[in-house]
Amino acid sequence: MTYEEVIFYFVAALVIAGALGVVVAKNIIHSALFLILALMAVAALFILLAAEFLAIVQVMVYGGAVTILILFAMMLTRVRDLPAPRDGAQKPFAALAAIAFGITSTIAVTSTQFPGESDKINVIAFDSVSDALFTVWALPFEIASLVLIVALMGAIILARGEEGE
Amino acid sequence: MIPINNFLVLSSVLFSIGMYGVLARRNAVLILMSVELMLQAVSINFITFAAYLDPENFTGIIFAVFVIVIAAAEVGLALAIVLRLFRNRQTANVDEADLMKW
Amino acid sequence: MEQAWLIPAIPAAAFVVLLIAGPYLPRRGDWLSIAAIGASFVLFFPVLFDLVDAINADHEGFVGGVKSWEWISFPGFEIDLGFFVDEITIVMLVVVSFVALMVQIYSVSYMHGDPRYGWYFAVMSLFAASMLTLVLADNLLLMYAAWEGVGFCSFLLIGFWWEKRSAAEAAKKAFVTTRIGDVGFLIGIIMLWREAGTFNIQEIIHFAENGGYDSTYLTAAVLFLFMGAIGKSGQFPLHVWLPDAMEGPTPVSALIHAATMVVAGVYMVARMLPVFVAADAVALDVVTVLGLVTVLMSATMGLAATDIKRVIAYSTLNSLGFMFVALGSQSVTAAMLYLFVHGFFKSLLFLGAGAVIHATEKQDVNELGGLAGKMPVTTLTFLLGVGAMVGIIPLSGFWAKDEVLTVTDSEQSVAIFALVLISVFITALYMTRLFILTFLFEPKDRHAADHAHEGGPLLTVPLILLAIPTVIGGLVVFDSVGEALGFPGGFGQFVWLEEPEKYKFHADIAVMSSAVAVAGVVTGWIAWQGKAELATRVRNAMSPVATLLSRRYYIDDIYQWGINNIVLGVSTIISWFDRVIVNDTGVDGSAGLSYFAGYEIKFTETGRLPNYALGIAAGVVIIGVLLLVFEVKI
Amino acid sequence: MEYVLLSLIVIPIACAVLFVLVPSHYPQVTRYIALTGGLAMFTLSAVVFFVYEFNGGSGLRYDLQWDWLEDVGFLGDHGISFFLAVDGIAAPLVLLNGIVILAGVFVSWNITHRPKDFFVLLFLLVSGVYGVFISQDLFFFFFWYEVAVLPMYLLIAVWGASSDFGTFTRTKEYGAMKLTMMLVAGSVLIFVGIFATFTEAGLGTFDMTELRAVTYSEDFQKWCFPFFMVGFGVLAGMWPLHTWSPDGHVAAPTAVSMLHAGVLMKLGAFGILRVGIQILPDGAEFWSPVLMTVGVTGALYGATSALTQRDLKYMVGYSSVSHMGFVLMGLASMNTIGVTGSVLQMFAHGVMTALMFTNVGAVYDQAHLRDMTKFGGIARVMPRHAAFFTIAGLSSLGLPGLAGFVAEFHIFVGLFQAGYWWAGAAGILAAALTTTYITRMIARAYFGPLNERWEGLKEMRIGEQAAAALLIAGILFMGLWPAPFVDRITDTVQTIPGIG
Amino acid sequence: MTGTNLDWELLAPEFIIAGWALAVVLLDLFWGRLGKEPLGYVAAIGPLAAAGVSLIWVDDTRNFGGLIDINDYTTLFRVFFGLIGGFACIASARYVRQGLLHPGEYYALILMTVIGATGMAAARELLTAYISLELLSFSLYVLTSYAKFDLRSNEGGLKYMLLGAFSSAFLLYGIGLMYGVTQTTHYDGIGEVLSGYTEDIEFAMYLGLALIIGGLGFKVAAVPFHMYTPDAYEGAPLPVTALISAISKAAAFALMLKLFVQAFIPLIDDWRYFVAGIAVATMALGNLVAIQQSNIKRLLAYSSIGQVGYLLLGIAALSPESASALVLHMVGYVTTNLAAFVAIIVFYNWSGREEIHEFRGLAERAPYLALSLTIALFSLAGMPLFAGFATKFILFQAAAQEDLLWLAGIAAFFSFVSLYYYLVIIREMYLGQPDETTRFPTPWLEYAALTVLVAGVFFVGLYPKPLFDAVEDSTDSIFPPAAEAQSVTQP
Repeated sequence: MTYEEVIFYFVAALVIAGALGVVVAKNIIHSALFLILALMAVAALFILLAAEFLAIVQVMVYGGAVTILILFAMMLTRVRDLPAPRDGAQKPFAALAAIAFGITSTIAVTSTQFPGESDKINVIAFDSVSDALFTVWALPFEIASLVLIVALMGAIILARGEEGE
Repeated sequence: MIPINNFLVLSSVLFSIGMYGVLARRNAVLILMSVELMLQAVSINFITFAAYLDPENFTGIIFAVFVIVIAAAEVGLALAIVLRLFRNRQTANVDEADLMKW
Repeated sequence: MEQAWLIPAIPAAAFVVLLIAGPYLPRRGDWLSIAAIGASFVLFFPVLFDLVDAINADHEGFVGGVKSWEWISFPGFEIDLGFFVDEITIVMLVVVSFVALMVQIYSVSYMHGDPRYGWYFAVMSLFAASMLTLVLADNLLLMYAAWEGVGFCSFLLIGFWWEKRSAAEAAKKAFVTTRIGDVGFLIGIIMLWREAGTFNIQEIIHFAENGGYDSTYLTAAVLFLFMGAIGKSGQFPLHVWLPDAMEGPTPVSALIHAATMVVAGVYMVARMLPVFVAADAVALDVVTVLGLVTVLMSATMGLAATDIKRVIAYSTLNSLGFMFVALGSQSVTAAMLYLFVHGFFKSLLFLGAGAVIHATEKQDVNELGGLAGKMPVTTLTFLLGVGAMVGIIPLSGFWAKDEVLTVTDSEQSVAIFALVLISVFITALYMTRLFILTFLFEPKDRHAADHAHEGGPLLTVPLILLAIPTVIGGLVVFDSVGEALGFPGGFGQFVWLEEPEKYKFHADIAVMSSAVAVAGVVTGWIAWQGKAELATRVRNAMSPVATLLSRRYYIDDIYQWGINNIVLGVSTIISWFDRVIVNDTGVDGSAGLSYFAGYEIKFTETGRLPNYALGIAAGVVIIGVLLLVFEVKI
Repeated sequence: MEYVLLSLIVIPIACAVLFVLVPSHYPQVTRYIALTGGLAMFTLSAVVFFVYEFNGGSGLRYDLQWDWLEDVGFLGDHGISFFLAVDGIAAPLVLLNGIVILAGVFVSWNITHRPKDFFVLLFLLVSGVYGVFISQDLFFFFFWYEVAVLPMYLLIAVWGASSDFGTFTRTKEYGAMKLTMMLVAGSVLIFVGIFATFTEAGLGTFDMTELRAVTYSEDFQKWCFPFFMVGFGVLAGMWPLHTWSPDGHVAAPTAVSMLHAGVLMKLGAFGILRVGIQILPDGAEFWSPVLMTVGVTGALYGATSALTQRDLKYMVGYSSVSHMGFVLMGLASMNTIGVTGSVLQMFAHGVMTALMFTNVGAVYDQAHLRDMTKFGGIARVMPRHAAFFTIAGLSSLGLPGLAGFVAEFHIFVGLFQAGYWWAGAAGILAAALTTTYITRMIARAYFGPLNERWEGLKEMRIGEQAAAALLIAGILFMGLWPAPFVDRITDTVQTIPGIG
Repeated sequence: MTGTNLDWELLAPEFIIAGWALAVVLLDLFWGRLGKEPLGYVAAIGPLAAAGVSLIWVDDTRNFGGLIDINDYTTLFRVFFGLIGGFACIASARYVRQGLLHPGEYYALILMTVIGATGMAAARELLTAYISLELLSFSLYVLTSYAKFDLRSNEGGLKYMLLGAFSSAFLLYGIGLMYGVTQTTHYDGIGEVLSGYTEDIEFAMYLGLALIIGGLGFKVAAVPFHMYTPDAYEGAPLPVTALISAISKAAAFALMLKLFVQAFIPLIDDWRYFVAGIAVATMALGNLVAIQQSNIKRLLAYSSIGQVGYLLLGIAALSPESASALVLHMVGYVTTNLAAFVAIIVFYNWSGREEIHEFRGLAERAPYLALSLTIALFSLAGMPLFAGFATKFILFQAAAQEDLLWLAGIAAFFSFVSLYYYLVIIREMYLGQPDETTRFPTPWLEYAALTVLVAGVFFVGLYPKPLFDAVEDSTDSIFPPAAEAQSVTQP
């Protein structure tokens, strides 16, 4: 076991723990905190995968924006004042479906010999990513900007209070 | 060297956990968080494939960037809708939003 | 001769004119109808003379088409409309045209003042046209068509006074009952066609005589054919409609239900007799037996009937049975002879009865009586008719009956002969009864009798004209009479099946039958004279039998029961089945099933987001697993 | 001449468009347009029928072929073409349709509830019927087939009548819905059959003349034919899929019943012949005993059911089932005489049943009652009406000289020739049962003492009389002089392979 | 990717729409006097103009950066979606005036959906397709919840959004796996790899395929991924329902068709029966449950699920012939559906009702409206004279050609079932007695739009040749040349 693997297992454990925390925690604030843990751990994974750029994006977007947004939303919806939402009778089926999917996908990926498979993690240069993003992938980039505008517009319109509210 | 399967298995486990969260939890915000977990799994997958198998085109990296962007936007929009739900009926519990059925 | 088709065509044209323009014609066009049938009657003579000339020129017999038109034709199937005249045709033709003429003349007076006077004559014309077509048809299909046509006219005329419920019902009964027989007739026709490939009667006969048919097949075919005759000629077991048919105007009964239409069955069997002969013997046995049953049954029922027309109707059945017995004995001569004279004397009887009804407006013999003095012409002609029916020498009926008895004696077993003889006795008995109750002794209803008087000449002249052939018609059996008229010989020389039948006077049979007939008359006189004490006593003593007879052996009741409970029962069950099982269960049920399925399935749509998500997840997982399980090739 | 065929389809549609354009407060204008259109269609139908040229051979006359969709998708040259032609089978039916629609216009003269909409739908239906009879392209055949079914729902549901029979009720909505659903269910099967045939032929064309020329494998024919048989059979009132018919008639307004029983049901039988038998003769041969059995069952079953019906429309409806049973029997005989008889019966039943519905409608309009036991003696107040009904009944029971006899006789002969003794005998028996219920109806409703309640009834309207006269002319024409019909029909039937 | 051409002018129609969207927002912001209703008509100009502009590239075969095809397929859908967008704006105008806030953004979002949909149809690569799909979806999420104070709108939006995100995750996971086995996201690249696939990659490949089918199944609303549809349809403001039913479905099918044709066709024998099974389940459920509905929007939602089943037939029977048949039917269906919705919107604008029994007596109060709706419903049921018959016939026949006769038979059967519930609506309109007898006023512009759509329904139904030719040209352009050559040899 190389040191990389050790780090991997550690980070992976954090990811799983965080994720499990999100889905099982009774208190929603705890869930949110676990989410931050999981997201940060994933960012660490990205670094392991030599995708530092994405790790940064991850930390900035999720660690910053998304979690803050979620916490804000929870405060706005005063989740504390409400009785803890029970998890319904669907839980066993949920578990069943999730486990079935987990097993299936695990078997699938482990049974697959991906073509050109190597154990080497290739370092992808920062600048080549940015190059690609603004040349080859310029169009999705543009469209993504429209998506963001739509989301922004939608969020504002829907969230803002109207007269008489 | 970390075998590629480590990442892929992790991703599938993470995806399953997220899936469980969506299916089992009742709070809209929690469901949203679970979806985020699933999208994280997707990102891990993309990056893994890009890093191990596709260093020339690294489409996976690009894809992961967009996934993250979209996920963020999604959270923003979804929270706005949840907020609207809460304003209208004082609950964030998706179970109780069953005005329309059958 | 080629213009024989005009004989039915003229009345047919008259019908069309009357139907369209009738209400606008003077006298509603009765003269047109009479003129048409008169023309047909006149046209009969050239046809007859032509035929006689042909026979005299060639004693081998005359066979010839008169005229035929192609009606439907394509490879494998041809139907011609053709007319054909031979000796049998001629006999029937004269009866039909003459009696029809007489009856129509009679009707002018009888039907006078009826609101549907014009309609009556129109239908009478149609009937004449149909009946003449039936007689002249050279193929079975045209015959069938005319056969149905006369049946329909009969329906219309029985139901002429349809405001009476009983008339409407009787018309329906007559039509339906004869149609049942026609089912068999049509099947028989098609069966004969199937092998012979033609509907032409002569060709079928030729085909049958040359052994073209398998004998079992042919037997079945002719028995089906005979079903038609059973229905039309009122043979047991389809005889029930004829007595009820007396609901129609009396002239109609005289024409249709005595002289012409009802004998169509006899005529048809006579035409087709070579085919019957070619079939297994059982075919003719059936004809004989059914004829005999009818004879006995109708004769006994005639004893109990009280309606004057019904009694005559039973006597008609009786006579028809007689003719079939003759046919069953393979004697066209006897049957046609009887048919010939029967047409005259039976229509005479009916018209006489009509005169009585016209005069008294009663038709129950228990309310009549004592009319002899008031209506001498009627009484006398009626008496002649009765005599002919009973078979008193030398009236026409005697000769015909004698022929029948002779052939029965020679062709059939003694038992049958004996039964026929018994029927002669009973016939004499009830005919006597009828005459006594109607015309003699004290009137039961004095008021009616007082008002009775002889009708005008339009009523009496036809009676007299009909009485003439009734008296002398039988003499045609004698060669000398025939030769005097220009024929090759007597009736037997003229109409025969295999070889000319020379008339031989069988003294023993004549004596025997005359004795029986006279015995019947005498017995009847004793029983019903005066206050009919003997008859009443006998009736009281044998009341079950009397009831049986007056209830017509319960056959009508059985049929009615069968119709009500079986036919209509089945119909009700099927209607119920159709509505409840086929429709409400089968059709609506399957619709309901879809509806119910939709109702159940819609509850999968719970309205709860996590359930929806589960659906998506489950769907994906299932597709994934199945794809992996089925498609991965390890 | 080929444009005559085109105009047969175009005229009703053009009339329908005109109706839409005429403002609804001019009902009289609408009526006169309808009359003009009806007369035009009648005339052109008669022209098609009488000017029909005999040439044996391909059996098609006046063909007109316009490509509609070709060389796209799976379609080759002439993939789907607007292909019109008449043959000997279609010619009498075109005439029938002309007669019935003109009569239908006469009868509908007095419709006051939204006459405009009524005529739009009625004419649409007629165009569909014409289209089916003269289309030689399978796609358009089916197209027009559905067009003919389509307006039925509204025609019945809006202008129909609900009935209460004491133990059960039949609303017009129910009748309309059931009728539409069952007919469309039948077309599902036809749909499948068409797909299968087209695929199997592999020609890339729906041209029926070309599809007929293909020799299909026996197995294919065997499994495919039932789709056509049952699918078209529904519209032909094939037992046990007939229940839409009596209930539909009970609900439908007069003109719709006329067209429906008179023409529309023929489409089903025509479809079995045109598509089923002509394209898949071996399949037809194989299935003919089954078709025969259901035909016989239908004939007897319908007649027996009609025996106890008290509602006039039910009686006529069941009699239609019975008579369509004859049609199916004729088809199943698979020989020239039988099939000819079958087509003759389509015509005969068409005019006759239309006449019956004209009469039922006439009396119902006045009395608002159709229960024959409640009538009695109305021949006195409505003598012509009684006479017309009687003529229709007589044709129906097969009285020689009227159309019904000619047709039924051919069918029976065909059956006997084909060796179906039992079927022939059963058919003749069914005809005898017909006598029973027809005479029963006449005796009940028209004869007997006049019920005082009905003294106020008046004779049929002049329009209805005109309609009746027209239909009777049709009955007599075929009954007395069937040769024109038989010649035309056999001209084509003899060329159909598989029909002996 | 050197030598990539980035000819931005190829995207002119999208720029026009995007610019127009901005303009509409600004117009609303700075010139409020214009009013809510005219704004809709102004907004409609954008997509219509874009549709016109896109005709420049007819018969062209180019691509933008290897991401977007500019060929007949794209052109067809650009025009089509542009028209849908235009009609949606026009149909919305009065409705928005009566019941919605923020009209500028509303129209802008509609225009955005057009861009997203076009991108989905035009994409020749999964990332672009995905992003476009999200653009479309996001816009629709917002539009669905646009009636802010309507609980049902809110609820529908929530369900749509969360489930959409959930299913996107599946789709992405599937794309990821597919990317893993092929190292590319280009359709043709994927197709190339899959056509010579080895046992090594089978597992991930099939799982990826399943997930992609699932993800796209959600977008087209196939059973069992359909459950959000009725709620979203019912909740959304009426014009938005129309838009969802039209554009979202059409775009998803455009994407699916192109993806399956170019990428997954080597595996057709593997997925064919799964798609067929989904198709059967979809049409069964959609049509059977639709019978039970009392709300017209919900009924049309289920009916659209049923329609998806028919459309999936074209995917299951994938071939050049069935592809063109699929697109043909889709165009016909969407036109018809829009006509139905426009009629319902007009009715709703006037009466504020949307329950089926409330359509009672419409034929007397607004004959033209009732007639149009009847035509649309009959067309949906597949009755002749109208688009539904011809296109369904061709589609089912195309499936039958590919040995899926049984499936075509089932589809025909359920199309028969669907007739029932359409007739129920027609019955209400023509048989019911209206509560009030006042006539509806005549909204000329809406009626004009309705007339155009109904004319389209007739046109497709009576003379589909031009459209079918265009559709075939377009689908031919997405098939690899080899397949095209093959299709020529076939009759």
